[in-house]
Amino acid sequence: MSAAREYFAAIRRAVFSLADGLSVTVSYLLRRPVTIQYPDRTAQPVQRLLPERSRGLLEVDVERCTACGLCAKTCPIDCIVVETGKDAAGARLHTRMDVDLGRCMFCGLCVEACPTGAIRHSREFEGGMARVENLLVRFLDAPRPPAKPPKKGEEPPEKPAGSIIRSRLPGAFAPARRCAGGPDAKPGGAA
Amino acid sequence: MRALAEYLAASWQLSPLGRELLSAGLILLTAIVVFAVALLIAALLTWLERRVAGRVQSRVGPNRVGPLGLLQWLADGLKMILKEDVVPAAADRPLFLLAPYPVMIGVFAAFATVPFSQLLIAADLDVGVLYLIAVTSLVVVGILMAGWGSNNKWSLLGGIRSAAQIVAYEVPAALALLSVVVMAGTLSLQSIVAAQGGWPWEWYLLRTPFGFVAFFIYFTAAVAEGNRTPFDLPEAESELVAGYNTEYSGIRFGGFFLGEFANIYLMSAIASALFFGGWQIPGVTPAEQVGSVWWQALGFLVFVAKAGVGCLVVILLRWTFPRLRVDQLTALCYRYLAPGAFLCLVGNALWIVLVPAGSLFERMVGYGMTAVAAALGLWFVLRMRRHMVSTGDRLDLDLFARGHTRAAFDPAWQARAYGRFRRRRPGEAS
Amino acid sequence: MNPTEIQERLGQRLGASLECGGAGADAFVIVPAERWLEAARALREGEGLDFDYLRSLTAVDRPAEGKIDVAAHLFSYKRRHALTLKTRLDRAAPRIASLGAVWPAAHWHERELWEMFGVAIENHPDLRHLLLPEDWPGHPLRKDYAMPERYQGIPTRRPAPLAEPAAGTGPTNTGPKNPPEAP
Amino acid sequence: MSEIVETAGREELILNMGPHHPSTHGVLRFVLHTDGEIMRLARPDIGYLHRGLEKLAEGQSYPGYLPFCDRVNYLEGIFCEQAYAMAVERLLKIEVPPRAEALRTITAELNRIANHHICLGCISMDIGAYTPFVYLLRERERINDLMEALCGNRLTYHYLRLGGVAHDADDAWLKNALAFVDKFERVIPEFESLIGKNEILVRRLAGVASICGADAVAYGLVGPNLRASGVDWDLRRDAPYSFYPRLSFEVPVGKGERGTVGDCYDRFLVRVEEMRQSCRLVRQAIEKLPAGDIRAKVPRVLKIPAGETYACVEGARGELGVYLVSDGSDKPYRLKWRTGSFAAMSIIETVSRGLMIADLVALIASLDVIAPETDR
Repeated sequence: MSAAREYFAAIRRAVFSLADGLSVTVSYLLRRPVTIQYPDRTAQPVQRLLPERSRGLLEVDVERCTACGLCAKTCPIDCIVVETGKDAAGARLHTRMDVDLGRCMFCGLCVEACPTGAIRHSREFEGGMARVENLLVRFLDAPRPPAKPPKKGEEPPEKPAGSIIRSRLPGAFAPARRCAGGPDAKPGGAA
Repeated sequence: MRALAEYLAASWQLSPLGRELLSAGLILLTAIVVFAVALLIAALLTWLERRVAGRVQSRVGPNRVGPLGLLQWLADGLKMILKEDVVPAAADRPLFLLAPYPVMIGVFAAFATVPFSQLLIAADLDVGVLYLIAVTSLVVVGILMAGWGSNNKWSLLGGIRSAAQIVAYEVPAALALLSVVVMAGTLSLQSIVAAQGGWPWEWYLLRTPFGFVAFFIYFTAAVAEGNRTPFDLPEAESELVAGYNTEYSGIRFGGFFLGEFANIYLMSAIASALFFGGWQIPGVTPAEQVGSVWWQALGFLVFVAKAGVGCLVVILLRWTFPRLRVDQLTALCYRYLAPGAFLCLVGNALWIVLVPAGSLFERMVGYGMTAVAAALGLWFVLRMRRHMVSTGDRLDLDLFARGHTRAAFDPAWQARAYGRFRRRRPGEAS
Repeated sequence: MNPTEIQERLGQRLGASLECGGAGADAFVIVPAERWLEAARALREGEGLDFDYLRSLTAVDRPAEGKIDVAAHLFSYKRRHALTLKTRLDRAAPRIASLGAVWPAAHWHERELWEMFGVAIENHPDLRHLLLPEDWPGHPLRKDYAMPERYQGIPTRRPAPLAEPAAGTGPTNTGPKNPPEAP
Repeated sequence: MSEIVETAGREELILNMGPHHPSTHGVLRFVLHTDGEIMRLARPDIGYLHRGLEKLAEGQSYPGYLPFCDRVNYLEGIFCEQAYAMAVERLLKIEVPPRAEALRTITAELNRIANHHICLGCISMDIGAYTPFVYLLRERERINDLMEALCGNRLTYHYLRLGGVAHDADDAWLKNALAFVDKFERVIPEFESLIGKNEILVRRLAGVASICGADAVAYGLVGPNLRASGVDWDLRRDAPYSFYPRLSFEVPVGKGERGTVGDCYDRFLVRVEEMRQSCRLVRQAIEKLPAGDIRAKVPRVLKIPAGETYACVEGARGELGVYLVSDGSDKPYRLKWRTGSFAAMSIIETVSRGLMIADLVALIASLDVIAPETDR
């Protein structure tokens, strides 16, 4: 008798639990999808949808850099190289400021170490390249005297975030895309 | 079809040979039309499947090729045709190459007897139901060929699972169909449809309690025969990689794929014809339909809509349920479905004998069953509502919504950019 | 039971005075290598000890002392106390008995110990490489391990573009397009 | 079919499951000896994701190794960071400020929920239901957004620092976190309706691959897997650390509701319940969030006194331990990760005898093994 009861109880359980599951999925036919259609059907450029702290590709503002090399020392995987030299008059020259973004693991330790805010994370992330070597970014075009540590309240004006890396990795970023947002469709640029 | 051939032959005054040729040509033409229609249906079903799956999963689904992504199937088909048709070096070549054909033949040949409307049927066979059961069994041959011919162990396991499954589920499917045949007293699909009526209580589904149960048994068994979730063991992705079609690529894979989708429509169409009154329009008798093109067209639409709902349910099942295990699959068949189907057959047979046709009792049962079905539907809708309310989601009837947009995190973020990159001392607020 | 009591009781059972140390959860006992299995059994079955759970089994290479220290972190769910059982092996020919019979969990740890430190495990039923390929040379977690430059003809290091000297002056942007677009 | 071997008059089919197979999460291989669908032996072959994280530690500074911790297990970054940070802090004898401890707890519990999303989703996906996985990923996305807003990254958080945390959470973030918890607690019943109570799922999991408590302890299973086997043990409650002593929660234990204790369904249910408890914990920790510093004073160049310690936290897969040996320099002398997946993987060979192929898939998923954590 109990076997028969269990037989029918199993049928009842199966039918109702399956129907209940089905009611969940059917109800989703009548709810709005949560997808955000990256990259071209977002309200704004995706970079703007990221939170402030988002750790994107590194960029270095050489006009702020004092060439102290703390970032390179802190980097756990040695993806930053800072070199200095002397010019003819014997003054200190900043000769090299390279970041291998192909190696960078976006931990942010260099940014924390930097005393002047010269190295920082942008919110750019679309650095796709055909060859990984191309992600070696040289931020210094020519040797220049390193910046002086700024006095309080006299910090130099800051460049718009993302503008440096965009100019250093040309072609990596897609051209201005059609965004549902409209006029400010130029992602990440100086708005 | 034969009538048409004779009519044309008579009007064109053809010789006996000409008659034969004409008749053969017409058959060929019909076959091509049936094949094309089945292909088109299968292709559109792939679109439906992907859109429904998308929406069910809070996604959007294909929406880039053509309006609403409606041409996605064309792009996919083109892609499949252009892809290389790889044959593994160690495969049993002839078996491997031929395997998709039995699958496609098995499904597409069955379309010949689908009564799309009162007149729109390629061949209204006297043995329609038997023909259907017989010809769809061909699928298993193709899958076994694919499983063995691939010379891949996952494929072999898939093929063997499939054989066990399809052979097992033939039994309840056939018995459930026969319980309708008993009621109608004919094997011809058109006659079975004609024996029902347009109103729900005139359908075989709701005319007797046995028909109601038989429908669910048939539907379950048909899903199993079509290798659809929750019975998709032969191609169980997470277990057998892709089962019998692991080694297939290009258009040969497309053959299996289209066969599967055509099969969904086929099973829904059969269910619609046998249990849901097919093309019958409420309040319009078959005799009234014959003369009018408009009634015919409406009947066609009614049929397609009923079958379409069936397809939708099959698709939703796939995106809802996990799959059974091999032993549970056969246990379900032999412990629950097969005895149930047999009881339905016996029950319907007794019903015919004991309940006089057209009696008040029969009508009352019909009304009662309809009320029960409506109550179940209401329960289902209330459950849906409950889920939506409990998670705080809103009803959104825009079925083709393009998804969400998210506001920017903070429009003034750039103004604060410097502060956030400044090095912070321990304890300093960020 | 507090660590001192455990250490005392183990000493009693082994009939030897053992080198002990550490405090709280990091208390340890050092046993001679040849009494490793015996000590493990005593800890597993000893009255009031009941160390039923082998947390981890690993080693520390100390080339300066010519030793490899093996440490088994033990815990008892029943008594809720912890102990680290240690032994010191000769670095030149480290050998140790398998603890698999006491805690089945030890099997995999010992396979790792064997391939990473080269500690031979006695009576291990299935001593195969665990994490490394079967033909991998050397014992990577030893301090003097040098990574082979190539493995089966495949270089083991990735190219390091940073190693190249600065490319002088002028824009050296290297985008996917060549020549690079002007910024 | 050349590999059908005859052993003791019995034919066995040797199947290679992986390293690329839909249900081996990560890159992982099983060698199956089967008799038809029934398994005689399933032998895991690991190491495909071995990155030498223990060796790498020996060349890193103490703070510099923290970002690597996220890579030990990409699904529970916070726990790995916390275990490592606790080990270093214990050797340094630093007190972490209470606000930092509370923030560690909040992020850790969010991380636990996110991890269980993946686990439960994988269980349902591996037994054939794809949609629950997508729903859980959708919810997980909200956690990722929260973590990104707080830590800066969505997966490899690098949120903890030695002696505290990197960033403070502002009120807006805390409000968002509470909103997530509120919403998510209402999604769990829906998930249960969809799949958790689904008869097919129950039948696929209940009574399958039971691990008894004694075996679980002997093989060193930890966390939800251990609790599912009926062993009532949770480091958060039984060896309290961080902010947990000030929070109240329950520890779910497997009861063998529809099958036997320690079966796959118990492991499933324990995780569902843990997500509920994590929601409670997040809410309490936010309510009790103390004011104050988020980082203790730690010298810039860290030299740690010689010594050794074993620090462990209750990670999403259970006890996640770090055995840290210091020789007084600024680099770890030896670091060993004790991970839950390693133990879980080692028991598969024993448990899987006599199961069917489909059951093995459920077993792997329900043990929540993650290849990077096994291989390190």
